[in-house]
Amino acid sequence: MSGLLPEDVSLAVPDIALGLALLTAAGCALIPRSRLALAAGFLSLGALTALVWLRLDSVDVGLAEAGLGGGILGALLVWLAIRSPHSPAPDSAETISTTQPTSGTRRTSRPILNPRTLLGCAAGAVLGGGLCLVWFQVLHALPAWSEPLEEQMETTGVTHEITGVLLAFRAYDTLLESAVLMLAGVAVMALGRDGGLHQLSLPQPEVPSALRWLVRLCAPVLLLAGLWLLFAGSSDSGGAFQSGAVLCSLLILLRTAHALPSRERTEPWIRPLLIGGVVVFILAGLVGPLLADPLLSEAWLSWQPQWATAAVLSVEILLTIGIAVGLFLMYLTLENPEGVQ
Amino acid sequence: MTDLIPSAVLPWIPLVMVVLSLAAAVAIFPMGERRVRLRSWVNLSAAVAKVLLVVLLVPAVVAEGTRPEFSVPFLPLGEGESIDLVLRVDPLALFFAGLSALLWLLTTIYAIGYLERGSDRSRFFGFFSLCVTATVGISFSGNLITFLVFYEILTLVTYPLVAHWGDEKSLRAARMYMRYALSGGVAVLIGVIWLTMYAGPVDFAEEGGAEGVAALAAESPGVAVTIFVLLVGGMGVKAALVPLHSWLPSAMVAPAPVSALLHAVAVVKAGVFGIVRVIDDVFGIEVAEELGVLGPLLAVACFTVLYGSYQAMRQTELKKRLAFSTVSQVSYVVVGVSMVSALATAGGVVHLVHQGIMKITLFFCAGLFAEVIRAHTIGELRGAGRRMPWTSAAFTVGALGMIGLPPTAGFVTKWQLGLGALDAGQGWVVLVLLGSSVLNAAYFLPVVWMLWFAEPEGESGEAPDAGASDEAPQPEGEPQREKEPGALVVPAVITAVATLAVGLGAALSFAPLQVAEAIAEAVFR
Amino acid sequence: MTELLFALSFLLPAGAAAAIACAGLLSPSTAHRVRRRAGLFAPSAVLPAGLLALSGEAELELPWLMLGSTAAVDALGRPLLMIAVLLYGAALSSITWLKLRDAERGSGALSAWLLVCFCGNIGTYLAADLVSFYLAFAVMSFAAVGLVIHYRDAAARRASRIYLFLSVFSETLILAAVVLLGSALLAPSEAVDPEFDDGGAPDAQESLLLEHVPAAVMDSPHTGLILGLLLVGFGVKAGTVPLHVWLPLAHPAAPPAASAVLSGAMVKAGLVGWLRFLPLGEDGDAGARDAVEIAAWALVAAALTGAFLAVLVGVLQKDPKVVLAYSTISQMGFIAALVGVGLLVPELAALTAGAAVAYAVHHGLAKGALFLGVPVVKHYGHGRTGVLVLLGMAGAGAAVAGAPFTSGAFGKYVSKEAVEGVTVLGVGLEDILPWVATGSTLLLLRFGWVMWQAERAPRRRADGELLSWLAVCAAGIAVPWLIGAQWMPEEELPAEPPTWEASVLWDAAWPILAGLALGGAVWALAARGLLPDWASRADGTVIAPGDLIVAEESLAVRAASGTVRGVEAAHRGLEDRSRSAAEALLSAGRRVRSWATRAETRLSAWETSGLVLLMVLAATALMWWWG
Amino acid sequence: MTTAEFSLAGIVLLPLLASAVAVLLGSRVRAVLGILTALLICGLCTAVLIQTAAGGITELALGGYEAPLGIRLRADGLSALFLCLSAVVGTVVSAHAAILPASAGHPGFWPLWLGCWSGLNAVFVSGDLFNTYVGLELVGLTAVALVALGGRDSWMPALRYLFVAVLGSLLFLVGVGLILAAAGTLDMEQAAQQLAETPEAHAAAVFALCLMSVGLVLKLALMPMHRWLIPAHAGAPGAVSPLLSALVIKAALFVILRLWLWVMPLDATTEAETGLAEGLSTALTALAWTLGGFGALAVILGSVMALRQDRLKPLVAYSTVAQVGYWFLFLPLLLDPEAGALEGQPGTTLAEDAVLSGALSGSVALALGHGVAKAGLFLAAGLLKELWGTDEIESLRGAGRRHPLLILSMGLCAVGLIGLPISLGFTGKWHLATSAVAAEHWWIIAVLVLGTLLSAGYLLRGIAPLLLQDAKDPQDQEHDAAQDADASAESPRRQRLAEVPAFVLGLLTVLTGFLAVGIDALMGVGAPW
Repeated sequence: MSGLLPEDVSLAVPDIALGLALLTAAGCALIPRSRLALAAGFLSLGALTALVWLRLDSVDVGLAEAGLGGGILGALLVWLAIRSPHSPAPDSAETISTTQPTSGTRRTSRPILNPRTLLGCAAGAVLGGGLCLVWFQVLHALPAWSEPLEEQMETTGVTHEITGVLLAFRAYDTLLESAVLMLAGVAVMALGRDGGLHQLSLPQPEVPSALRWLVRLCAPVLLLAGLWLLFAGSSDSGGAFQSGAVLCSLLILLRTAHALPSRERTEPWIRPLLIGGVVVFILAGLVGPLLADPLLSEAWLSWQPQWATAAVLSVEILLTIGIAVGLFLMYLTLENPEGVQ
Repeated sequence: MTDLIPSAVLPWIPLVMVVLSLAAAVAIFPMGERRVRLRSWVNLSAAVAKVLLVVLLVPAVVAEGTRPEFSVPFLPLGEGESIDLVLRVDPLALFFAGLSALLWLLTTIYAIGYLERGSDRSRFFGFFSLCVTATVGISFSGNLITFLVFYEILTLVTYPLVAHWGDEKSLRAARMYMRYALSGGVAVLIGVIWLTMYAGPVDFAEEGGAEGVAALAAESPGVAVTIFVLLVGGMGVKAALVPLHSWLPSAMVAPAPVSALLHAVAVVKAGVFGIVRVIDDVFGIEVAEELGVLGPLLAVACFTVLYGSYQAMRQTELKKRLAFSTVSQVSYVVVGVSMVSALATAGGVVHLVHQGIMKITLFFCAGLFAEVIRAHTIGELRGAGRRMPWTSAAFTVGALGMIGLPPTAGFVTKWQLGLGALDAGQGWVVLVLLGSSVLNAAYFLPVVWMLWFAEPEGESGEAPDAGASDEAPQPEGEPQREKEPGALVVPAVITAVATLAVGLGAALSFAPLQVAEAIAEAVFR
Repeated sequence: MTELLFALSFLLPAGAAAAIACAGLLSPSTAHRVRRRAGLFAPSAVLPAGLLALSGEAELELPWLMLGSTAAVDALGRPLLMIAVLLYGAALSSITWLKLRDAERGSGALSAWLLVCFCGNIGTYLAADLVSFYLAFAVMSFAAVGLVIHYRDAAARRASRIYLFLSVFSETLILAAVVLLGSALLAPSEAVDPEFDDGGAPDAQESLLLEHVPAAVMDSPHTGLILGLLLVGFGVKAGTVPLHVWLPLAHPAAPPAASAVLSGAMVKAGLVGWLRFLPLGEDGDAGARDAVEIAAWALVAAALTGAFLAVLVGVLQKDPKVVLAYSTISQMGFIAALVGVGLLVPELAALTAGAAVAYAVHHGLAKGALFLGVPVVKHYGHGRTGVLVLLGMAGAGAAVAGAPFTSGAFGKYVSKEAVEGVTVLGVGLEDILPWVATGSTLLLLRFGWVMWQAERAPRRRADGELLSWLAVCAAGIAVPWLIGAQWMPEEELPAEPPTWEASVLWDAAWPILAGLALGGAVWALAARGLLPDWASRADGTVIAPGDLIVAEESLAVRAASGTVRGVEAAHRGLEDRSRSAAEALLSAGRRVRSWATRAETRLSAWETSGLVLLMVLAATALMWWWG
Repeated sequence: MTTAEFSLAGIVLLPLLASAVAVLLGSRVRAVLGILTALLICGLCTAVLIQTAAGGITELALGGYEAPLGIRLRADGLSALFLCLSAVVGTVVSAHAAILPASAGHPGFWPLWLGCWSGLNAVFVSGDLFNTYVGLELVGLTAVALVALGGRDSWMPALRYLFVAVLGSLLFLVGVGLILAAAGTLDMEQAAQQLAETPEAHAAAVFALCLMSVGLVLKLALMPMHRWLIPAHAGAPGAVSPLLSALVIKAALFVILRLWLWVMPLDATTEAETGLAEGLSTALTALAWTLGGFGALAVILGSVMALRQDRLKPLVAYSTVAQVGYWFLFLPLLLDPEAGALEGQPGTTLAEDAVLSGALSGSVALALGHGVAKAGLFLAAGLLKELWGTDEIESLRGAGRRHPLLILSMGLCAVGLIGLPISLGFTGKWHLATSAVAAEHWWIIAVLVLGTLLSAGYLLRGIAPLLLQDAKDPQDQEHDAAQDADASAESPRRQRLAEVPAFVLGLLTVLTGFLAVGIDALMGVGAPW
């Protein structure tokens, strides 16, 4: 135990306060019966968690947490709260998470302490605990790539290591991951009505004017945050994924506030935006070998230092947009699963 | 004689023969239902070509001892070695191939007539050709793997034939057939696998079995016996050895040409042919004798001979009776090869052909009776002799052959087997043969009696010709002669004549008996 | 030339038969015409065989036929061939050389069957090797069914069924014997005979010749078995008691022409079989000799029983052809006794064989004449022709009875000489055999009586029926003498030819006189009504034709049904057993399936699937933990 | 960079590009693009195959960064075989989807399928564990989406599939993390080397293998974890089910083979001195036996369940469950030190390692054969469902009269699935059985026999009723047929054409049987021994 506490207890005071605040926020996020209160509680929890990460000197994680936990989840919860501000029904969570509940599992009322629920919880706990145990047991070897990483950073055209890994050394993985997101968007478009954009043409519930005001206030901030995350990516932590997530939350909020264009105006540009990143990424990867002398002497996804930065930057911008759009499409579909098709 | 076929071409002939009917099948499948003429033409020309090829091969293989061989690597065996698909022509192979080629031709003619107004004819003839492809493949197989491959193919391609009518009954029979045949196939497969693992890849060795097997038998007889049981048991399913025979009578629902082919050439014969190969060319008869497996096999075969006849006697339906008769007759082959005597082996081998010719005659006739006068049971055959004289005559010849009366082919077999049994010191087998003869007479003679000597039901009227004699009892009306379709009756008559010819000319060179004796001598060399 | 004759002997009849059969293909009227022509030609189809018989001994080898065939005309076959030609020719002409109106219905078919039988019959005489003999024997046996069933009435059907049954029985036994002999013939020649060693493969054709057979029977380790098979197998055909039952049924059922050849030629095939196969005059080791003796005594016993009992049964019959059939049985018993003696005493073998052949020749023709005479009496037995008919019938009857100056007397003389010195139950066989003639006389008297009483159906003109009968009668007088004098080899005849001195005449005459006396006595008794009713009104009901057949049939039926029931029960039991086993297997399978289905239904819930996954994970972890 | 090396990445990235581009295009043009891409993939695959067949392993360090920092693509014999499978089956199924757009369910099929294809190829050529994970994700997500294209009824199965895929991936990812921690590198080859050199890392590696195996087995639907597969494969559109069954689950199988044979220090287990600790070896053996046992269970119970199906597509899906079992039977052989029991015996000509390599190539041949045959069978079943509006076997009676080619192709595919000669299924069973005999593992033989007979049973049960003649008289039938033709939107000509791809697969099922020797030789390229 002694190892966990610093010598000077006073230094730990802010941390302890932070921890307590975190617990309070968690309580706020779980205990109240009003959805708005819950949403607020969760938002503050997100903010506090980001602070915790910052306190732990993990700026990138902090930013990601702020973007994802605060941004997307917050936006989702707000939207939920607006649509049905009453207390949650016991099975509402399931209604959200499943696209088509089977009639068999649906009952009018269910005891809270359902054996299945208990079993599920226990299983989750065991699984989580087991994995933690394993992780601690075997955690000793460090990645063997620290040295070559530093040696080869020169050639990547970016300065931050994580970005370097993401966009140069393991650009292939990044590409495939963004392809996963893109294809998720494509899937949503294929499955949803009107190419997944049906929700945009539906009438929106009224929102309180205060909220609309809040959104107008938040939107520029979120946009800025997203752009910062994107451009910081080349020199600092941050990058397309985080940025895309933040931008997606921006879109969600805008939708909440009726600030998005109609379906007809959205449709033409949404597909190119969705795929642009991946296409350009692959084409950029092909440029290297195609421009090499002799032809194809370079491997796939290798870019020359002279235009590496430009390539990486444009790929990242487009990827960000694609990711934001993809996430937003998914959100649109999940918004009202009953009405997608 | 080699001038007939240049030696460079010789190795390709087995392949050509297999491909010939395959090509016919491929050509027939896409043909429209109504292109009868084209289909028949393709069918017949392929069949005739095949017969010609066999005829060309006979002198080269039997007299001069050449062994045309074609092989292609099939299964890897590690270290760059492989088990090959081998097509090799030895006398036994040629013997069986000749039978199948000839009877294919006849059965094709018969089937063309039989299915004149049937449906799904392209499918039928396509699978028919495939069936023959498989049979030729089986006959030319140069090793167990090749044999197994074609054996399984045969199972598959006969399925649609058995199920041809497409009613519940056919399907049930076909399913039963499939169940039996596949189980047998699996047993053979395991036997082959086991043998290959312990004794290396085994080629059919004409003279006294494969060396590897002999070594295995000497080293671990238990394993060798088990493998033998697996192989023979698996093939025994197709050969309809007794506890494994039930599929055969129920497969009778198939169209008559199919039954004919099934019983005389393809399926059942493939089974016994396999047993002959296993005993004579894989294990070698001496090795098998030392292993002590021949005695039990002989007992099973003898029991099958008697049991099949007994069951045949109990049937009233003609085709079923014939089916059980097949069960009985085919086991003669096994009886022959499981006695250690060149005479007996020759008898068994020659029965491959003899039974084929005789049984196909009977089935042709049964089909004719069913088609022309709708007679399916023995009782319905009353007086059919007058109405369908050719058919009935052919049937009679076949039946007499089955009983084993001279000068039919059946007599030659029984003679040879009887001599062989005495030669091998198994005198009791003669008793079995005689018992089977008696039983055969007991169930075939009543049919013949019905055909010729029983009064047709409901027939009356005055005889149109020849004034009634005062001594003769009141003559029965002469029943109307039915029209016997030429395409059906000609093959039946040809096979009937062949039944006689084979028996009469048994001493001619290249007659089945002579070839069989040559094969048997090679086994005992 | 002989080759041609040999070929024609078989091919001409076969061709004629085929022509008659194939005529069915043509339109009815044409078919009738063709059949008619072929029928008219049919009697001449036997001529080549006749020429062959006349032209002396010959041999023909056909190595390509069957397993290598040989045909030969030898001393044994030649006389029989001759009478076969005569009988068949007469039979054929008697049914076909008639006016169309008088012809029997379906005479085409009858001719065809006769021709096929002829092929088979002369085949048995000519075949010189095992397989050909068997072939010919089988052809003859089975073709005869066509003769017996000709009228297709109930009696004919019954007779042919029983005949067929017995034929299959005899064929099977003979096949067994043939196979055993074949094995014996082929085996030693491979190993022992030095002749064949240098020649490479042994010559199957040579070793299967019939001439080696008697020796092979003696040398075989199964001598007794083979003898039994041969005696019973050929005994069916030769009408030996108790296998004779088909004769009294078949003869009356068949047309007279067919009966003539059945009785005259075909039953002789059994005799030929015996003569060719049995080890007559062969010497062997003691065991074989013992077996031969037992067989010989059995044969003699059966033969004598038949020779006398047939008379007793025969005289009680009403149908003339049944009476004749019993006469045949009796006469064949006589011949069989000769064979038995030959078997018993090797030294007498040649003599008895010759005697048997001589007797067979005479009996064949005489009996043939009697059978052919049955319709002749009916059609021509009145008026002017009546005298001729009476004379002919009386002559033939006298010959059968063995009256002096007839061929029968010659046969009896030869036979008596041959069996000199053999005693049965203390009585010399030469003293017993003449009583057979007494029996024959009685039977013939009965025959004459029955014929006399039969209705007449007069016909106007002489035609083939009458002429052929006359021809046979004439031949019956001439041919046996001719054969006896010219064709029989020296060693098979008694030392001196018969001289018609008084003692010989008396020897020939007293049995007949005894028979006549006995007949007269019976007639006298019957006329005074002193005979019991069943005897005086003998109409075949006291002892039905075929005597033993009733018992044998019921025995056979009972045995068969017993066997069937037993086998059936075993079968049923086995089937039940296997069905219950299959049922158990199926229900096990069903249980597995239903269990699997239940498990599957459980698994279809998400929770269960998840739980299973967790359990697998836990198990894996545990394995790792403890591993 | 040689052509082969270029192809190695191209085979992944070009379909992906096509997938992205397809999003922008109209449905007709998508099909054309799909076909073109398929042809392109075939070409690229041929390049890789040529290189591999010449005995060389194709390697490509992407971006010029060598492992451990960069990602290496690597194609050895195993990869080449699976690449070929995906190329062939993918092309044929694409052709089918192009001929009969209805069978694809939705135009969205094309980008999703091309993405899936790219993911499959990515898995097959990956030389990096994390990259494998990403590839599996790509495959899994697109597969889920493809299943969902089957309409509302297949959404629930799709969702379940999604859960399973994610859960499986997660377990795999944890395993990857463990190996990374233990070996310090994500590159498979290097990790294998590292693990072989550092015995203290073995515990982690074995545990990682356990987790990864369970995760992959979940994706592969091994017996007790198979329930998701039935509705998903049965409910997917006609052109999707073949892809799922033939290719998607093969990705997981491929990874399992890679892990067990290439990454794990199993060589050490067979040679005791440098090997795993006793306990770990036991654990690994136990795991192998568990999986082998599950395999046996799957073969038997899956077949039994298939026997009980009344509808064609679930029957085929259960057949997949049963066939999956075959691929695990060889695992216990792999770890049995006595596996070469027969190798030393006199009279046998078995080479060193022949048993293991035989077992491996047997399993691979079974998997490949299953790929081709199952694709054909599903394609035919899907087409029947498309044409007749149902896949209930009872209502499909007599379908054979109108679609003989289809039934023929089903029959040919059944040959492959039952494992009759000549087909890869037969080759596979032969190999597996010979290895089992040589190692004296008789239970494998028993399972093979039972599986063969049962599979014949259920396939016959599924196909035979189609051969029944309708009770109705022929004129009625023709009338009906005309009506049917009117009713269905597609022209009869197109329907006829749509039968061809299934037939091609059926033919391939049989013809590939002749390739056994070649497959064995290919398996030898880059084999772990």
